[in-house]
Amino acid sequence: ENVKIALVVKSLGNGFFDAANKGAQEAAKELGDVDIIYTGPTKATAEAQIEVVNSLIAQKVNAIAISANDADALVPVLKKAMERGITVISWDSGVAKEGRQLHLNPSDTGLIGETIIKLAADYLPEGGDVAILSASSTATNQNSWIEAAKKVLPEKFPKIKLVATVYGDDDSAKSTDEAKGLLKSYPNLKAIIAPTTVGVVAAAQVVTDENLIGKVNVTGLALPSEFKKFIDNGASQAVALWNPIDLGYSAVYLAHDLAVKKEEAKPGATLSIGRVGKVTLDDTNSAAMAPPFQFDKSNIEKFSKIY
Amino acid sequence: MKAFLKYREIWLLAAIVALIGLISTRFPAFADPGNLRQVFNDTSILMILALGQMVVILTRSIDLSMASNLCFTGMVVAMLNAAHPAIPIPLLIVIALAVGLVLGAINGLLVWRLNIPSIVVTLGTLTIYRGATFVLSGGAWVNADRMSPDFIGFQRAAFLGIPVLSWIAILVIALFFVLMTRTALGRSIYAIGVNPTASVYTGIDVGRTKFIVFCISGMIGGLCGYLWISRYVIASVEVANGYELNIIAACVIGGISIAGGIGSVGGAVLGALFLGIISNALPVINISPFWQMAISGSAIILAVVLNARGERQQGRIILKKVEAVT
Amino acid sequence: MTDVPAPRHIPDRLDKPLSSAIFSWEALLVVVAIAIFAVNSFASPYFLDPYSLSDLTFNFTEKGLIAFAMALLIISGEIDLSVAAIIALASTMMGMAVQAGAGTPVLVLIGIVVGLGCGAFNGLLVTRLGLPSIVVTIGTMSLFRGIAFITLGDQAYKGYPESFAFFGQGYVWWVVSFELVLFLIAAVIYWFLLHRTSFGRRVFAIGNNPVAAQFSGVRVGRIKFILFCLTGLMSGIASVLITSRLGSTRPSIAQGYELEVITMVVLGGVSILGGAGSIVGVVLAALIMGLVTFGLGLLNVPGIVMSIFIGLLLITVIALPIVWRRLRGGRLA
Amino acid sequence: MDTTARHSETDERLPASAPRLALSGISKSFPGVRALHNVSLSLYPGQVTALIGENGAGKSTLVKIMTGIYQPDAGTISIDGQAVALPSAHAAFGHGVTAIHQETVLFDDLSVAENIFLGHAPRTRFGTIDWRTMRKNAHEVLDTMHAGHIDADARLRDLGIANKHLVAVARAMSIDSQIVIMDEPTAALSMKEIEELFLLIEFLKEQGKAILFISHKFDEIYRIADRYTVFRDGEMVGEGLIRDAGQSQIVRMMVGRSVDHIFPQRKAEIGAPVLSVSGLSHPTEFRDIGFELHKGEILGFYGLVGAGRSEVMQAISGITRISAGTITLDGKAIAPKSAADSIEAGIVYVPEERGKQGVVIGLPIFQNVSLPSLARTSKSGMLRLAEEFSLARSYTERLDLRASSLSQDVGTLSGGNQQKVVIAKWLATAPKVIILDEPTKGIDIGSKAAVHGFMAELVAQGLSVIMVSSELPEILGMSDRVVVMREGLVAAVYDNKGLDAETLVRTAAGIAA
Ligand SMILES: Nc1ncnc2c1ncn2[C@@H]1O[C@H](COP(=O)(O)OP(=O)(O)OP(=O)(O)O)[C@@H](O)[C@H]1O
Ligand SMILES: Nc1ncnc2c1ncn2[C@@H]1O[C@H](COP(=O)(O)OP(=O)(O)OP(=O)(O)O)[C@@H](O)[C@H]1O
Ligand SMILES: [Mg+2]
Ligand SMILES: [Mg+2]
Repeated sequence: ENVKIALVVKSLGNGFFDAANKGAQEAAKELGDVDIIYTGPTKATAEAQIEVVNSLIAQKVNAIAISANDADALVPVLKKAMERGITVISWDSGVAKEGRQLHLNPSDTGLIGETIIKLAADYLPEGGDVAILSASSTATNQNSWIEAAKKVLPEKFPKIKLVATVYGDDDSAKSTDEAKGLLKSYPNLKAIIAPTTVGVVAAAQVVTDENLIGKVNVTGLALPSEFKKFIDNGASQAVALWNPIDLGYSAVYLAHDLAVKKEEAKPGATLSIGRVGKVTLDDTNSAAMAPPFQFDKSNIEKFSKIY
Repeated sequence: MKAFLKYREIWLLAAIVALIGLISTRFPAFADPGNLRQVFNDTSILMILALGQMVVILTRSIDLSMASNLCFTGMVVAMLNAAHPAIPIPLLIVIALAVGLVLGAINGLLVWRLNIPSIVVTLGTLTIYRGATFVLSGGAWVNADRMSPDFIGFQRAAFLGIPVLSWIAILVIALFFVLMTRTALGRSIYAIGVNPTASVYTGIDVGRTKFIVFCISGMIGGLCGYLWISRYVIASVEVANGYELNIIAACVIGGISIAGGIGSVGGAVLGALFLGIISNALPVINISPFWQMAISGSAIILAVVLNARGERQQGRIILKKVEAVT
Repeated sequence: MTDVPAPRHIPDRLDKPLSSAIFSWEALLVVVAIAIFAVNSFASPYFLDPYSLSDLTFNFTEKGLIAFAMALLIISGEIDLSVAAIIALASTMMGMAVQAGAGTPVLVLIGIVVGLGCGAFNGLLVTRLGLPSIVVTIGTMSLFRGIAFITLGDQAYKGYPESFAFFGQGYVWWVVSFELVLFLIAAVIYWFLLHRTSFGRRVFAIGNNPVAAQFSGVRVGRIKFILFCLTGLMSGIASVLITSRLGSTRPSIAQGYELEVITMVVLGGVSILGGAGSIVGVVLAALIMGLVTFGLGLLNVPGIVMSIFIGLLLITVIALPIVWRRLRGGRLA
Repeated sequence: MDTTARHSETDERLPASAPRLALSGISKSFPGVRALHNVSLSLYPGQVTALIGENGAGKSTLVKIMTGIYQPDAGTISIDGQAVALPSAHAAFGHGVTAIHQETVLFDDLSVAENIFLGHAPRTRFGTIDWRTMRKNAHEVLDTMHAGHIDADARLRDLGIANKHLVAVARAMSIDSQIVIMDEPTAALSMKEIEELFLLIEFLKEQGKAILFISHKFDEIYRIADRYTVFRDGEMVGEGLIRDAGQSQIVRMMVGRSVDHIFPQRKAEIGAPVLSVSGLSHPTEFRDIGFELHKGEILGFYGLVGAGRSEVMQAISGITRISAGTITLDGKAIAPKSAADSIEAGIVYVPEERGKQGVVIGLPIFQNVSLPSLARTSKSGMLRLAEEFSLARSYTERLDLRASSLSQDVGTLSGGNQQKVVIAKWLATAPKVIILDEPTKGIDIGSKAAVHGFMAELVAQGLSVIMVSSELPEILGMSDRVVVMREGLVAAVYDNKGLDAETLVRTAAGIAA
C-alpha cells in the first residue's frame, strides 16, 4: 500500500502551484512508495479549503501538505486531521503552530522582506518613493514579508520611502486598478513592489500601458515564465522567487519522512529534504528552504523555460 | 416618459459632476480632461456590460451569467491566440462574439422554451460556464507571455488620440441607442417590461424576444471577454469572479428598474461611469481601499432610494381637475 | 331570493393527497438524493463511514440554516443577497468582543443580535421605503462586508475562548454534531411555521398576490419585515457556527455563500417568483448539495467542477418536470 | 331590470352575406376543465354579434382562440371562406383580427402613439422606427374616430379609463382589421362612456367590420347587437337575429331555466347610525367627504368612473392614508392604518379590481376565502383545515360558485366565478359594515340576482352595506339612499324615493338640471 500524500494548494490553476506539483511528483518518484493527490479549491478561500481537507480526512490520506489561505481558519480542521492520525505540514503559506507539525517557508521571511526592498533599491541609487501592491489583505505570507520589509527599511535603506501598501486580492482587474491608482496618487513613484505573481504582472502591464517604462520600475516576486516579457521590455529590472519545484519537492519529502519514518518535528531538529539539502526547525517548528533567487535580463531566458 | 427619464439622467449626471468636483478638491488633477478620458477608458468594459445587462433587465429578466460568460469566452480567445497567434484580431473578436452568443443563446433557450425563470437559469449557468472554463483550460492560466502583441495592443492603440477600447465603448453605446429608440425590437423590449401579458396580446413574441435579449447579453459578455483578457493580460478561471453584481449595480445606479420596462442607454452608461469613478478615485484620494466596498454599497442604496422616489406613482389626482375647473 | 336554485355541493378535494405526493417535487428530490447516495457509495470506498458522513453534514448545515429563512423570504416574493455579508459583519463584531474580553455567551448573543440588526435594516429599507429587495440587498451586501473590511482591514481576530469552539466543532452524541442537531431542529421549526401556522399561510398569500393579501387584512409590511429579521437572525446564528468552526474572523469570511444558499432554496422547489415552496424540499436540497460536493470531493474533483454539477443539477431538476409534462401532454394531444 | 329591445338600424343588411369569420367544431380543455366543446360562431361584415353566456361559459376562451393566444384542441377557423391557422397573436393580426380583451392589455408607461402602433410601427428606409410618421398616423386614426382630443404623445398612464378604451379601439383601427372583438368592454365604463363607445361601434359597423361584442348587460346587447350566439357550459346552445329573440328566451338558453331579475323586496328597517364619516380628505384624491350609514341600510355610491369613490372607500378601510377627517363606528372614533385594522373593527372592503386586489391566484379557493378570517379559523396561530373548508363551503355554495373542488386554484375559475370567491371571502369575516365596490361587475345575470339577494339578506340581519356601483338600475334597485360623487367631492345625497335616473346622471356629470 502506497503512502498517500495530499498536496493542498491555495487555488488550482496558479502557475506557481502547478510548478510545485511538478516537484511533488518528482519527489514521489524518487521516494517510490508515494501517491500524490494534488488538490485545492478554485476559489482562494479558507472555507473552500476546509471542505477539501475534510474530504482528504475521509479518504484517510497519510499526510497533508498545505499552503493555506488563512493561517487561523484552517487550524481546527487540520487539528482534527492530526487527531485522526494524519501527518500535517504547511508550506509556502503557513498555518498557525497548533494546526500543523511543521511549516516549510520557501525562504526566510526576513530575507524575503529584505529582498523585495533590495530589488527596488538596487536600481534607485538616489532613493525615492516606492509602494507595495500585495495580494489579498488576509494572505499570511505576504503580510509577514511586508512586515519584515518595513522593519529593515529605516536601517538598511534610509533613502527609500514606502508611501503606500495596497491590496489587489490576487485579482488581475483589482490589481490593475490599484496599480493605476498608485501611479496617479504618487506622481513621484519610482518603483512598485508586488510580492505576488498576479500583482506583479498587473503592475508591469500598467507601467507598460502608461508608457512609464524607465520611470517606474516594477519588481517583486514573479514566476519567470509569466514575467519574462516585462524583463524584456524593461518594465522591470529584476524580480525574485524561490524555486517552486524545489518547494513542492521538499514539502512532499518532509511530509513523507514525518509520516513514514516517524521523524519528530521539534525545535532544533534537522531534517533532510533530499536533493535540496537539509533544513533546521526553529522554535515555531518552521524551517526556511533556500534564499530567494533573483531573475534579471541575464538569466530570465533560461528559467522561463523551467517554471 | 421621456421628459421624466431625462430628468432622472440629468440628476445622475449632476451627481457625477458633483462627485468629480468633490474628488478634485482633494486631488485637482482628477478633473483634467486627460484623466477623465482615462477614467472613461477604464470604465469602458463595465459600460458595455451594463448595456448588455440593461436590455435583459428591461424585459423583467436578469443575466447572472455575464461575468462567467466573459471568463469562458476570454479563455477561449486567449487559448486560440496562444495556439495560433496568426489569427487576426478582428476575426478573434468575431469568434468572441460568436462564443458569447452561443452561451447567451443557451440561457435564452432555457428561458424561452422551458419557461424557467431567468434568475434560476443564469444562477445555474453562472457556475457552469465558469466551471467549463476550468475544464477547457485544465485550470492553467494563459499569461501575457503567451499572448501576441497584437492581441494585447489592439485595444490600446490610439485613434484620434483615444484608445480603441474607448471607441468600441462609444460604438456599442451608439448601437444600443439606436436599438432602444429606433427599432421595433427595442420597443418590444420596453413593452415586455411594462406589461408582459399585454405584450402577448399585442402580438409580441415574448419568449422569442427574451431569447434575443439573452443572445445580446451573451454577445456583449463574449466581446468583453476578449476586451477584459487583453486588458488585464491574464486569462484564468478567476477572471471577473463576482463581477456580475457590479454590472447589475451599475444598472441599478443608472435608474434601470429591476421590475422591468424603465431605463435608458444613458442611464446604464452613467451608472457604470459612477461606479468607475468611485473605484478610480478612491486610491487616488488616499482613502483606504478597505472603505471602497462600504462606499459603493452606500451609493447603491442611495441610488435605489432616489430612483424609487422618482418612480413612485403620483396617484390619479382627481381633485386637481376640480381646481382647474373652478 | 326564491329563484336562486339549491346550492351545488363543492367537494373539498378532487385528488387524493397521496397521489399528489408521489408526483411532487419532494419525491423527485428524494429520488435524486438516493441516487447520488448510491453513486457515492459505489464510487468511493471511504463514503460509507460514520465519520465521513458526519463530516459531510458540515458542507450544508450552516448554509442550510440560512436557506430555511431564505425560503420563507423568497416565497413571500423577496430575496436577501446580503446573508454572507451579514455573516462577515456579525463575525467581525464577535471578534471585536473577544478582543474586549467577552465570554462565550456574550459572543453568541452578539452574533445573533448583529444578524438580527442587519436583517432589520434590510427589512426597513424594503418595507418602509418600498424598495425592491434584490437591489437593496446588493447594496447592503457591499455595505455590511465593507464595514467588516473597514474594521478589520488586513487583520484577523482570533483567540476565541475554548468553550466557543463547541458550536462549530462540537458533537452532541458520537458523530452527531451540534451543527447537525441545530439544523434538524430549525428544519422542524420552519416546517411548522410555514406549513402549519397562519403566519405561513399569509407568507404564501403575500407571495402570490401582495395587493390582494393586503386588502384581505394581511399586514404585508410587518410580515416581510419579520421575514427579513428571521433571515438576518439565521445568518447571525450561521455566523456563530462558522466563526466557531474556523476559530477566527477575517472580513472575507463566507464569501459567495449567498448564491449557494439561493441555489439550495431554488433546488428545493421554492419558486423564485414567490408563492410556492416547501421546507421538506429545502432540507432535501441541502442534503443533495452536501452529498454532491462531498462525494465529488472524495474523488478529488476540483471544487469548480463540482459547481458545474450543482449548476447542471439545478437546471435539470427544474427543467425535468417541465419537459416531462410537455412530453406527456404531447402524447395525449 | 326592464329592457326595451331596440332594434338595430342596420336591419336592411340582414340576413347577411357570407360570414367574414367562421369558427366550427372548436373544442378546448384545460387540465380538469372542459372550457369549450364543439362550438361554432360566425361573424358577418358590418354586423355586431353578441356572445352571451354565464360566467365560465367559455366566452373569453373563445376570444383567446380567435386571437391566436390559445390553440384549440380541435376545430377549424376560416376567414372569408379560407381555412386559416392562428398560431400566435401576430398571426391573428396578419389576418385582420384584433381584440379589446377583458383584462386591460395596454402599456401604461408607453405613449398613446406607441400603444397604437406597437408591433406594426412605420419604418424608415433604414428599417428603424419612423417616429414622425407614427405620431402623424396616430393623430389620423384618432381623428377618424372623433377622438382627436387625445394627445398622441401623452403617456397612457395619464389618460382616463374611457380614453384608454378609445386607444385600444384606435389600435384595432390602425391595424386595418376586419374583425374586431370586444370582451366586456363596458364593464369598467360608466353611462356616458358607454354611449361614446357605442357611437364608435356604429362607426366601425359602417366601415363594414365584423364585430363580436361580449357583455352581461342585456340593455347594451339589445342596443347594439344585430345577432346573438349563446354559450352554456362550453357549448353553443343557440344563435340568431337579436330582433327575433326576447330577453327571457335568451336567458333561458343561457341558464337552462328562466330568471326574472327583480330586485329583492325588503322592508326598510333602518336603525341608528353605525358608521359616520366627516371631513375625510386626501391631498390629491378627495376632499371633505361626509356621510352617515345606518344599521340595516344599503347606501349607494354613484358617480362617473374616476369620481374617486373607490379611493374614499379604501381610505375608510385603512388602505389609503387620509390627511384629515374622522371615521366613527358605533360611536367610537377609529383610525384604521391598514385593512387588517378595519377588518378587526368590523368594516370590510370588497375591492373592485378582482385580479389585482381580490383573488390570490396561486392559492386554492378555500385558502382565498379563509385569508381574512385566519384569526378565526386558526387556533393560537395554528391552522385548522376543517374549519377553513367549512367556512369556505358555507359561503361559496350560497353564492352558487362553479368549481370542481375547493382545493382548485382560483386562477382556473372564470372571471365571474372569481368574483364570487372574492365576495365570499369578505362576507366570511362577519363584518358590521360591508363596502362592496362594483360587486356585480362582470357577473352574469343569474349570479347577479344571487348577489343582490345576498345583500338584502345581509341588511335584514342588521348589517350595513355601502354599495359602489356605476350601474344605474342596480343603484336605483338596491339602495336606500344614494351618495353621488363627482371629481373627488360629494355632489349630493338623495333619498331613494321617487329618485330618477336622470337626476343621478346629471348630478354625477355636473350638468345643472
Ligand atoms: N388558463 C386556464 N386554465 C384552466 N382553466 C381555465 C383557464 N382559462 C379559463 N379556464 C376555464 O375555462 C372556462 C371558461 O372560462 P372563460 O374565461 O372563457 O369564461 P367566460 O365565459 O369568459 O366567463 P366570464 O363571463 O366570467 O368572463 C372556465 O371554467 C374557466 O375556469
Ligand atoms: N385614469 C385612469 N387610468 C387607469 N384606470 C382608471 C383611470 N380612471 C379610472 N380607472 C379605473 O377605473 C376604475 C374606477 O376608477 P376609480 O376607482 O378611480 O373611480 P371610482 O369613482 O371609484 O369608480 P368605480 O366606482 O367605478 O370604482 C378602476 O378600475 C380604475 O383603475
Ligand atoms: Mg370572460
Ligand atoms: Mg373605483
